[in-house]
Amino acid sequence: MTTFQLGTDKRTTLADAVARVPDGATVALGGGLSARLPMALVRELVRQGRRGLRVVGSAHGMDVDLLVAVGAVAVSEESYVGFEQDLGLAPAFRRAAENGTLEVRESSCVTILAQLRAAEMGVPFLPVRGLKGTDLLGLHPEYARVTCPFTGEELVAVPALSPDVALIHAPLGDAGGNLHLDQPYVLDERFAHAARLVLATVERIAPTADVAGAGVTVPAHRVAAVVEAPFGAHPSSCYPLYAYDRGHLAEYVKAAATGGDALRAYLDRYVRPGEEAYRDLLDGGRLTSWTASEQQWMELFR
Amino acid sequence: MTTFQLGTDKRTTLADAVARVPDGATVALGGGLSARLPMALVRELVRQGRRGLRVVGSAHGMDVDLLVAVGAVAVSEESYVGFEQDLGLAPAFRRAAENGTLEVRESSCVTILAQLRAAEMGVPFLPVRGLKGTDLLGLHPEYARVTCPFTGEELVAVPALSPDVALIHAPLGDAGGNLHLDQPYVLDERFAHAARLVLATVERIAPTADVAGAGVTVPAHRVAAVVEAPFGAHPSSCYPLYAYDRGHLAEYVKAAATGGDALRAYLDRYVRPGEEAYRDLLDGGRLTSWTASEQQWMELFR
Amino acid sequence: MTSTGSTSTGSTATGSTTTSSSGPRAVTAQWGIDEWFVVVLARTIRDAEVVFHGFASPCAQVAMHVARRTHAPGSLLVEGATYAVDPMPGFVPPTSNDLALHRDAVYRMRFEEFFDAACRGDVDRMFLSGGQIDAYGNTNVTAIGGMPTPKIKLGGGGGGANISATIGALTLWTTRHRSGRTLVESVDFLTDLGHVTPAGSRAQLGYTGGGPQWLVTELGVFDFTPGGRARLTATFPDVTVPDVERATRFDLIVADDLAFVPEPTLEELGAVRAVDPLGVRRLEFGPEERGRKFRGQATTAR
Amino acid sequence: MTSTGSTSTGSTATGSTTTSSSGPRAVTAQWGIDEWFVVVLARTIRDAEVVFHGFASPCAQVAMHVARRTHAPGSLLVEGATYAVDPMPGFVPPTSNDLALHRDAVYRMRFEEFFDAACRGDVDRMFLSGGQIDAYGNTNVTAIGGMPTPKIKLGGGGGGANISATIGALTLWTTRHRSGRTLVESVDFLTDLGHVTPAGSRAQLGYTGGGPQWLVTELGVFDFTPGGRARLTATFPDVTVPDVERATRFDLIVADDLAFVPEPTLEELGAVRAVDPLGVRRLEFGPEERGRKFRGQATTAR
Repeated sequence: MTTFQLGTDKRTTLADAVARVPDGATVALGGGLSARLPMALVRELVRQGRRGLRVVGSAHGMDVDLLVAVGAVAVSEESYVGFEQDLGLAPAFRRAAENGTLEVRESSCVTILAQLRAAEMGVPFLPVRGLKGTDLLGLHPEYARVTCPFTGEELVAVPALSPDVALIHAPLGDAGGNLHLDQPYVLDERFAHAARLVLATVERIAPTADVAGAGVTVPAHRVAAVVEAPFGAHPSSCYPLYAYDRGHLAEYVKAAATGGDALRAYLDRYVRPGEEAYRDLLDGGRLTSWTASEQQWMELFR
Repeated sequence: MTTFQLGTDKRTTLADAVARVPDGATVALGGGLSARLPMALVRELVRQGRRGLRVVGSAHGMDVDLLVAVGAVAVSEESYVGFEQDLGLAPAFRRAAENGTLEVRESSCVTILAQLRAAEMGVPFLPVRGLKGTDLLGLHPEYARVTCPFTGEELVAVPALSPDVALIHAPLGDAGGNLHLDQPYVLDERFAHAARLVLATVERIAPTADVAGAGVTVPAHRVAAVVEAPFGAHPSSCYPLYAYDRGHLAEYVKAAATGGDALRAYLDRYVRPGEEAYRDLLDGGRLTSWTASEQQWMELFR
Repeated sequence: MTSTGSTSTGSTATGSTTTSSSGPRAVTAQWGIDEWFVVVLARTIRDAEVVFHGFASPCAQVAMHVARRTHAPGSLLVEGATYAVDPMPGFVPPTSNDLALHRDAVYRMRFEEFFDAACRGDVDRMFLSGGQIDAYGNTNVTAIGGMPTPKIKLGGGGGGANISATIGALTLWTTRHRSGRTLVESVDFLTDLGHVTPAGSRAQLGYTGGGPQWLVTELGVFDFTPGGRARLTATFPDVTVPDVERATRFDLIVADDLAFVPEPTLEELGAVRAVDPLGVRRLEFGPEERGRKFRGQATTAR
Repeated sequence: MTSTGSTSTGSTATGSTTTSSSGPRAVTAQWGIDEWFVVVLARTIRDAEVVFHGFASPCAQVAMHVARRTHAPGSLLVEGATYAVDPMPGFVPPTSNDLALHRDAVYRMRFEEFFDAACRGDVDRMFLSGGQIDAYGNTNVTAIGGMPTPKIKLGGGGGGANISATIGALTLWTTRHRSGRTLVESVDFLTDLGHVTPAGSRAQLGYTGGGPQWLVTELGVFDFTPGGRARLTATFPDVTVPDVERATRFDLIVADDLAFVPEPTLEELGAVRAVDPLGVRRLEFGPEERGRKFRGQATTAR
């Protein structure tokens, strides 16, 4: 039986969509670094008190850190979690890794890509370049070796990875779940094809013709649920709509680094009350002002 | 050293581009069936008397058949060569296969895709689904078996395939070699990344901004030469410009099926005199009339 | 219902219908074998299936569109060779990679996207034909007389050698059963996988796809026994079991409840004619079959 | 040329220049260590190379754009985390996956397209940093104190564990050499591959990439010996060999022809300031380094 989603109207609420993510699920988070992270879905996971998640992907930021901060994550299999040179190490992620409450099976971009591709291609493993000689192998007893039958070369073999759920945020989508993304897609296309279930938020649900006109990046038949969630990637960017909210990210990083009451205050203010209340707290106009001029765009990063 | 092509002006003549294809080369032909076949490049290969080629790809038609008709091909590793139910079997291809002057190492779409992907991904082999139990294996002593280290399943392993040359025809390109294609891309993207050398013809060389506006499908850094060749896919289609020339294809199929003088007459009329003369023989207006109405489009297939 | 026999010269069955005296929703209708054949193929598609046809398959191609316009509106159709999803073509051209087959499609898969989906089990049904078909549903689309010395080199199998292993179910068809050369004891070359191959059964080969479910010929319809052999379950009304026996080179198993093929409905006939105004479906039939016309009290629903 | 020492509080080096008496094209210029450091990184790029930086790498990122605007206009630059090819950003934001980094790019690679190119050897140079770097150029960007019980969990390595094996050459850098904790005898966790790992040399591991070619620190520049060990070839003029020795935990090899790092040209300084008006390069330097200012008779060409 196909895993394609053949319905024509997949609109639902954030609560109902996220209810489909069970405790302990392997979750692929869309976007990358501080761009197009599925933050509305992540905040709803926090509100619903999800536990024991295994997060997989490439280079991420506040999405993973926030989930780790509330104790939702058992295992991180990302290739990077942090706030780059701008805001530094991921505070909750590093604390949990250092005190042993988070298992970090650090992965690497090509490796996680190969595992997703294996699932997408319907083969149980793929060979990958590199890794031999690195200590990443020690974090992955599940990897194996395979000898090329043609060259005799020994390569690392990695198993297919089908995330239980992929959470993707897109600037535009239709009721059927067709999603338009702007580049970089990061791993979102691969997640969409390799995952068992794709849940999407979009800035705006539009007529199908509009999404087709912009270009369908993830087709409806791969998407199980679509939720309209304006500013659903905030405080990460979601171009062409809004830029990175540096002030908010700094506020989060400070709260998470401090932990305890500071973190609770952040959660009480921004996460617990829900997305509508969240949006009321934002200065969305400032973040969408990047289009005015390059100077104004640059100012958002000072 | 990179195989990227870093020049900014790769315009050249058809003769000079095709001179870069040596006798005996492994050649990937772009497009598929009777759409967007690189016919101007193929005709120039005929004019230059190339010999001993190994053609690789998925489902093709007159491109392969014409090369086989003139004795340019030693080995065909396509997944199909023919003219579908419309015009039937590929006459030169079948004759050469039946009389033993052509070695047909028939491949299949997923297998050739896996071999190209291996080259593109920089690994020496990939496992593929299927094939076991089929007689295609007997045509490919170079395939091997690999046991999945995780599941114990035995799969067919296929070696990486880097075509020496990929020949691609696009409706639009710029002087640097950025190409815009319309879907289906068939294997052209994979060819462009897996091949050692990409030679392109385009209906029209346009400013880079125009190609970027239409969308770059194959980036300049993968393309070594670009030649402006209007009707360069004819008699196959090159949408959005022109449809399939059913009359011309039927004329070719008849000539090739008859062989001898009939084939020579076809070559003397359409191939030997060069592309400018070729275009003078076409009723281009009829083929571009498909846009007028669906009725008119349909008439082209009666 | 009456067979009108082979009286036509192969011209279009116009299918004029008149109101019958037996009730307001039963009318006298006429149809040709090409139309009925396509309807029978269409009926093998279940609603909410993901279905695919290969190139050079006009009857299957028309059948898929008929199914979507009649009993299987919730099926997802992947147009072979364009990989357009659920297009609504105004006509079916005689070549499969044509822009006419994209009409109104919101999404076009990439080549690799389709084949990956098929390999991982996300395609429920594929239509496959063959120059030879054996009792287990193995097909030969490579070479009559086998390789490397074919008596007749056929076009080739496209991707079937891979994806016949993994797709949920296969509908096989041929319009050349009566020739006595198509349903054979043993295929000269095994291109696409039936239930049991000389190398073992699907289970022994580790294949997840269900294999052939139906074999539709211009004489009748076969299903497959638990042991994987074709079993005649219905004939067209102008065909007798001895006719089928004469045309079949493997041991014919006949169902105890052998029946006539159910008649097409007016909706089905209307859909065939609307989908295929060019009559490309007839390209698959020899002149001796095209004359088979039928008349009956067709109803507006099956 | 004179070091002005640590006199600044870390504010922007404005780099005012005046006409020198020594000739019309030699002027007195001022620059900071951040600018000079970036210029030294830029000079490791050869013209007509394909170069890449990872995310969270402001100095490398600015350096690549400086190289393209000065001595290496023919290089092809892949912007880390957006995978835009040869963009001309108006400014470099402090986060790597930002639309500002696409400006004027005609093409954006997909995630997998870049990593495939890197794995198959089509990328000539990558910039890599690390919380720890050993004498062979192995780097640790995963965890100080090692895994699974890190003292400091760093962000992670992105794709380096794969592509450091295959990319043509690596330019390593750190701005934390003076700390004494960065250039170490042995990394606590080996994330990215230098010349020799505990599991063997690159040759023994079968890796085709050339490995570390340069190691640039805020104290000086290292190349690598034939045995693969870092060798000090130049220092900044305000740094002595004993300074470097004190900061380096592996056995320091010093080139016989140890020199001062060549001064930046006016073009180079101008390019740094034009590319990076926000000064994100300074995010990599501690406050004690940001004060290092230099003055010299800069020329208009190196």
